[in-house]
Amino acid sequence: MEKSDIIFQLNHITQEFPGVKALDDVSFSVRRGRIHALVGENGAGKSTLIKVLAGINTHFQGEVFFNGQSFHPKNPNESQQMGISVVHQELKLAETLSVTENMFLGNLMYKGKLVDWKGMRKKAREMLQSLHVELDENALVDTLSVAQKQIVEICKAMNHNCQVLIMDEPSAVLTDRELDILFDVIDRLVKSGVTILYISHKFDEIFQICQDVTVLRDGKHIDTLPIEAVTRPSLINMMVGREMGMEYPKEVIELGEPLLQVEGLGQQGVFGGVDFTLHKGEILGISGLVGAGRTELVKAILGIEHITEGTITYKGEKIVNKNFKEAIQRGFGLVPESRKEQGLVQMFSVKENICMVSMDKVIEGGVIRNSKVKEYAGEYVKKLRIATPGIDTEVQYLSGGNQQKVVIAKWLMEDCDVIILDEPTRGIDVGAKSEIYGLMTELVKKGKGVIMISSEMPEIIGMCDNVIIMHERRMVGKLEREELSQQKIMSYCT
Amino acid sequence: MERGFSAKLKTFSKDYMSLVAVIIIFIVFSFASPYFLKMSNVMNIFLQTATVAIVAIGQGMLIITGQVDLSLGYQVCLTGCVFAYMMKFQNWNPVAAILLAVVIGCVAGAANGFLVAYWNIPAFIATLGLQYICRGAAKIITNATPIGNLPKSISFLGNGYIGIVPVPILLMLVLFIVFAFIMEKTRFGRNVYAIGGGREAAFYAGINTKAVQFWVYVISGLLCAISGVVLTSRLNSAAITNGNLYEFDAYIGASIGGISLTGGKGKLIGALFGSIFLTTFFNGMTMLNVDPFWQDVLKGVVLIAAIGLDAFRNRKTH
Amino acid sequence: MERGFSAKLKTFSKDYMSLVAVIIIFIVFSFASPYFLKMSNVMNIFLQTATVAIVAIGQGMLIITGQVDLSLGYQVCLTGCVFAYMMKFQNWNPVAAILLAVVIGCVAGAANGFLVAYWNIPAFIATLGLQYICRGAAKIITNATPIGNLPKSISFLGNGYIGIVPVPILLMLVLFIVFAFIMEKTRFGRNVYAIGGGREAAFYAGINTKAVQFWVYVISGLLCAISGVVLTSRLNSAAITNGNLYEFDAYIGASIGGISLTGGKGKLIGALFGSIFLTTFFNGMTMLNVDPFWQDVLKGVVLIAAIGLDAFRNRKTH
Amino acid sequence: DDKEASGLEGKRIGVCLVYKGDEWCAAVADEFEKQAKDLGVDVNIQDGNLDAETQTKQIENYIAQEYDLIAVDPANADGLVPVLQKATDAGIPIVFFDNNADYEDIVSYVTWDSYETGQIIGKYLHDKIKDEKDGKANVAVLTMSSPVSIQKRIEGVKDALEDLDINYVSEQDYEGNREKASNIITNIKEDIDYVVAGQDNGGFGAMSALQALGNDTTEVYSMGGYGAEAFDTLAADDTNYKGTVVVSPSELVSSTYQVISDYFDGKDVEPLVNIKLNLCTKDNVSEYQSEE
Ligand SMILES: Nc1ncnc2c1ncn2[C@@H]1O[C@H](COP(=O)(O)OP(=O)(O)OP(=O)(O)O)[C@@H](O)[C@H]1O
Ligand SMILES: Nc1ncnc2c1ncn2[C@@H]1O[C@H](COP(=O)(O)OP(=O)(O)OP(=O)(O)O)[C@@H](O)[C@H]1O
Ligand SMILES: [Mg+2]
Ligand SMILES: [Mg+2]
Repeated sequence: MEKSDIIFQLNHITQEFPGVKALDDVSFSVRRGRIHALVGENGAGKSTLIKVLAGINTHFQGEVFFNGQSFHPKNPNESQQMGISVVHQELKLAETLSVTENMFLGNLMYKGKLVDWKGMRKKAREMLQSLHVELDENALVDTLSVAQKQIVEICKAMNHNCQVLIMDEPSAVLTDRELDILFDVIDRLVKSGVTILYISHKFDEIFQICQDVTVLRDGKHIDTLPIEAVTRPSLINMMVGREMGMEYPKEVIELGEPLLQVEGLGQQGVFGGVDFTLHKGEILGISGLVGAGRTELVKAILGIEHITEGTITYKGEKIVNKNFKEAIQRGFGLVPESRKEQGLVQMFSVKENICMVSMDKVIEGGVIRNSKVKEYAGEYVKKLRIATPGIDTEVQYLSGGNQQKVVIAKWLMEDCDVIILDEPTRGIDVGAKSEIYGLMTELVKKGKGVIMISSEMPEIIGMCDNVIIMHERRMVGKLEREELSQQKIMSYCT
Repeated sequence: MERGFSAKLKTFSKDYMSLVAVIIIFIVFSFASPYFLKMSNVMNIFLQTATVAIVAIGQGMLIITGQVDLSLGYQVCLTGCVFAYMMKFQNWNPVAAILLAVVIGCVAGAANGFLVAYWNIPAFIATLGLQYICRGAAKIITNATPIGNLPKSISFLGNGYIGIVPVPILLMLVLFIVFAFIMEKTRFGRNVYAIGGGREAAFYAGINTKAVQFWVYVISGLLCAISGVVLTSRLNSAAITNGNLYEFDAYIGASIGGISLTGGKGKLIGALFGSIFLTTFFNGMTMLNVDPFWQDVLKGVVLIAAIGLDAFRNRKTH
Repeated sequence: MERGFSAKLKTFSKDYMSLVAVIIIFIVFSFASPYFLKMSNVMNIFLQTATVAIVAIGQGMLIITGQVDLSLGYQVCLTGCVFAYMMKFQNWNPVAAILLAVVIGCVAGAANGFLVAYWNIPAFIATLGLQYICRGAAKIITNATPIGNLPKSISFLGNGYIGIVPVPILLMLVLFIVFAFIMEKTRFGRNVYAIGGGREAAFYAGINTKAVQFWVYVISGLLCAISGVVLTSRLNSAAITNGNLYEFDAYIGASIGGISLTGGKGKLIGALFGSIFLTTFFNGMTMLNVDPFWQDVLKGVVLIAAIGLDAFRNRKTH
Repeated sequence: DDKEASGLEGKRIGVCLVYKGDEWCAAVADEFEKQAKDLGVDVNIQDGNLDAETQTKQIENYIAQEYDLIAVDPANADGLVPVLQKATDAGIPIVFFDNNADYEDIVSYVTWDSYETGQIIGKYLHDKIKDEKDGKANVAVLTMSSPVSIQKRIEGVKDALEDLDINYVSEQDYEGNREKASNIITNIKEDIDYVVAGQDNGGFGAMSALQALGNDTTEVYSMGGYGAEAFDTLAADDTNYKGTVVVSPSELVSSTYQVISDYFDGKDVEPLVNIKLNLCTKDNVSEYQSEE
């Protein structure tokens, strides 16, 4: 029962969508029992490739060999039956159902013909316990945080007795604590002989756990190498195909006068005890673990949620934003944490999304002037180097990084004084990330104030002038740029 | 653990709120009319609920998948007409006629299912189209003339008793138990919830979402046929007004019963309580001699209030 | 660039497919009946489209926001009844009566809007509730008795001409132009599309999504009132059957007109072509004296075919 | 009169209308209520919505409430039979009014003859067509697929015209809806001499269509017309709306109460009571206007 060392062999895979060649003659192989990284910029074709293996993209050209046999799944079920299990990039959970049922989705346990609820609950509980996750297995998924949902997603994938586990950016929504859980899971699976295909934009992880790496660029296969054969810069180089500038283009500039002061701010039962001051020209980081209440904090500042205690002073004046619109009028802006649902109207064009907030600027005599819309949108597309076929393209066809740039563009157009970015680089490739950091730097150079919520320590450390740390819905610490380090931040979160 | 309990209590109270509503309305009416709580009247309420509640099983399952069927009422009508027509004018024996009615119901359901699941036509449109087709077909078959005086043997289905319980009530209860069981305890049932809770997720988890959707429509058609046969035998006649607006009453019953209109949530048994609630309301209105015009207004108000209470608690910021 | 052009062509063809459908059906019927293309008949078609097409503007806007209104037909009815009642039994002058009808329409719309936008009640339920309420109110006001023989002065609205064009047609066209303009070129219009395309994203762009939703319902009520007044004066009477099922015809018209039933997409003008298509179909059926029973069946088939063609092209994997 | 009414004093009577959303039926409902007050009857009036099942439910509820008598205008001939049997089994007497049902065990049936209604119009038209049109005419029929009585009326008309050379240019279902009726008439391209409508919504829908077209030759006749609208229109000598067969709600109801009263007094009751029908045209409309 000698098996070949190669579990997957891809030969000349090409996948076309109307107007795009998402995969262009991709050939490489994956070795059994290894952790194989798949990297590339947004839109490089990583997810498309995964969907070929998962039986979702069924109309591709080329051939896949799985365990030496020709493999062409026609639907997800066939792929699963063959022992391939996938954690997709977007959460794929039945939101209205319980954690237990989602962990077994499409794969329930039966006693005879009937669903074995007891057995499933027991197994779910055991699984969560063994991963040291505090999660009620009876809770409904729609009450969970994103990170918790991702854990459920991972458990679901583990529940198939798979030979190959494919994970498409599983860590994008995780903070360090869940990341450890994820690595623990991977470790166990690899020990039991499972092959892992791992996609991530985070190089630390890739170098930490992966053994092989495949690079895609613009749908083309660039190279497949053992991890030892690459360095971080060389990997980035392969991905973007050009010399990258600095990863964190930080320029420390002199802080101006206070712009926004928050004292003792809280919302009963949700978060509390938040104090900070944001100056002109400052990037303020808000760090913390998942569920720290950071999103709630900024929502309260912006009038999306109400405030029950504390004060907000803005440009020397005590204010309370009654609703988000009022906040916008005062000069606040928000790049929300969920780009897909909150950031953009997916079926609107690039130009419409860009002009959505500052419609006043394109309206003359009550009528929207198309020429103005084009002018503004064109300007920002150029300024932010948004890669799009045109300003009339619907944003849903843009890559993640470019979508995020569109979100930022709409607040740039509004010319706000305080711009809050909630996890702005989640799921965004290294090139686009650095461009977004560059935009932040440009903003503070103009005397604006920037607040960045992030669960990624490196970017907090790389970009922020001051950092506040939240833990279990309270502010627990405050660090200045000089004192910033991963250990210091973590020390507050325990 | 504690959280688990309170969550459970919350789920429970949501699932059985409709039962509470039924109890409340019973109490109110029993004060208002001395006849209300008489055994015969209570039996009436259940009897009058039966045919629409059977349809509400199907509508409830469809709502759980995130869809709707506007043709249910005319499926009830059409199957009843076919049933009566075959016995009366083709001298079929009742069993054969019932089988044909069931086949017709399944075919109508399959047509809906095919159009919605495989052709991707929005349910509202596809089932509205089927509604017109079923209505036309029923009129063509009966020439818009009621078919009455059906064989005595079928009267058992609509007006018979087993013990002291009328057959339609028994049928309704059995069907509810069977389908509630299927929905909770079988692969198919859980798949139905899964496609309502997240169609894409279900698809990615290897569930044949189109087939599940299709079969729910077929089941719904089957239930319409059962309802149509029972109604026809209860009225000892088939007329093109039979089953009129059942789709809406079933929809309302299911939604009062706590089945979430966005799909994926709610217990099927709620559709039973919701339907009983509706009938009870109607029964009470007659009993209190409320002017029919005002009954319309009150029905609207009660519907909005019943759903509104829950919706208001869960309202969103946008 | 090429992609941009072909995409544009695709959007164009989708937006104006309904116009093509109208042209095709015109050609078919003109072969089938010599009377069909007579000027007077074409005028008839537009005239018969007017009142329902006006309602389809509102329904279309609601569909663009991702909602629906099942009470539109009875809003038309109720406002028409109020209009006639005030003139006939309270001796109001027509202008005052029209104003009251408009107010009533807006109030009904506002009630829907309030329940859906602020109370978070699913539109299907809230507007069904309003349907019952409006129906009851219309019956109470008229005692289910048609109010006829209205003042001659109002006849202009329903049966008058400006030049050679009947007033209802003119009104319909003006309203379509105005609202198509609002939808394309004003902040409010774009906000309507935005909440349909992504309610959350619209909210996070500072749009008061609830207010927008609310006002679309109010506008829809206003349009029902206009339709109700025109219909009443066209028939020179108000009866509780006026406006019957307009909500569905308007819905079908809007959806045949290419307005996406999932919201956010489609040109409002499509609702006009879709409505004309429907009327033309009905006109041709009568002209060919097709058996009414078969008309039902054909209506269902045409509806499914009209939407199905497009849906089939865009069908999904799950 | 007071003496006779004594038999009804304090009796509880459940009434099932066929449909309250129709002016004539609504007038019947009002008459039931009005006359009940005078007679001291406790009456419960419900709307059957043209649906046998709805009526079944109402009758079941009346039975549970132990009403003394149930008066029914059946939505169709067959659908109520089982529930009527239940009422009889419970010892509750039944009276039909307006429409009939296929059930024998009743006190009486107070009605007017639908076929006869059609015949009245038909015969009137017959003479007219013979005199004025040489026995040849184009007729448009506005019918409804339910209730059946409408079809009977139309049948009556057609039978009366059988020996003439009638071209039925259209026979369409206007679903009781004025706008539909109006659209149907507008869409007919042939010249029409006469429009015959199954009930008055059809008549008025046709009238508004014709007047919008400026047509002053086509005459409209309807059946079951009643109320201010119909009478005022006839009295004003309308160009198109020329006649309707009148059935008086007050007479129907008073006959019904009379039958019930006789029954409770133990008197003999006729099994079938037909109230009188008349064609109302501008010539005799004044009689009705005063009655109303
Ligand atoms: N169903 C589809 N229809 C049309 N285009 C598609 C479809 N799926 C993917 N694409 C396009 O194919 C290209 C590759 O997309 P893919 O999602 O595979 O990128 P990715 O490498 O996973 O990027 P990311 O890092 O942002 O997840 C992109 O240009 C994308 O817009
Ligand atoms: N709908 C909900 N129901 C119950 N609890 C919720 C809900 N949404 C969020 N929470 C909880 O509220 C807390 C705060 O969540 P929030 O998203 O603000 O955290 P965060 O610090 O912003 O995390 P992230 O890093 O994901 O942005 C978490 O414990 C989360 O589980
Ligand atoms: Mg991807
Ligand atoms: Mg957050």
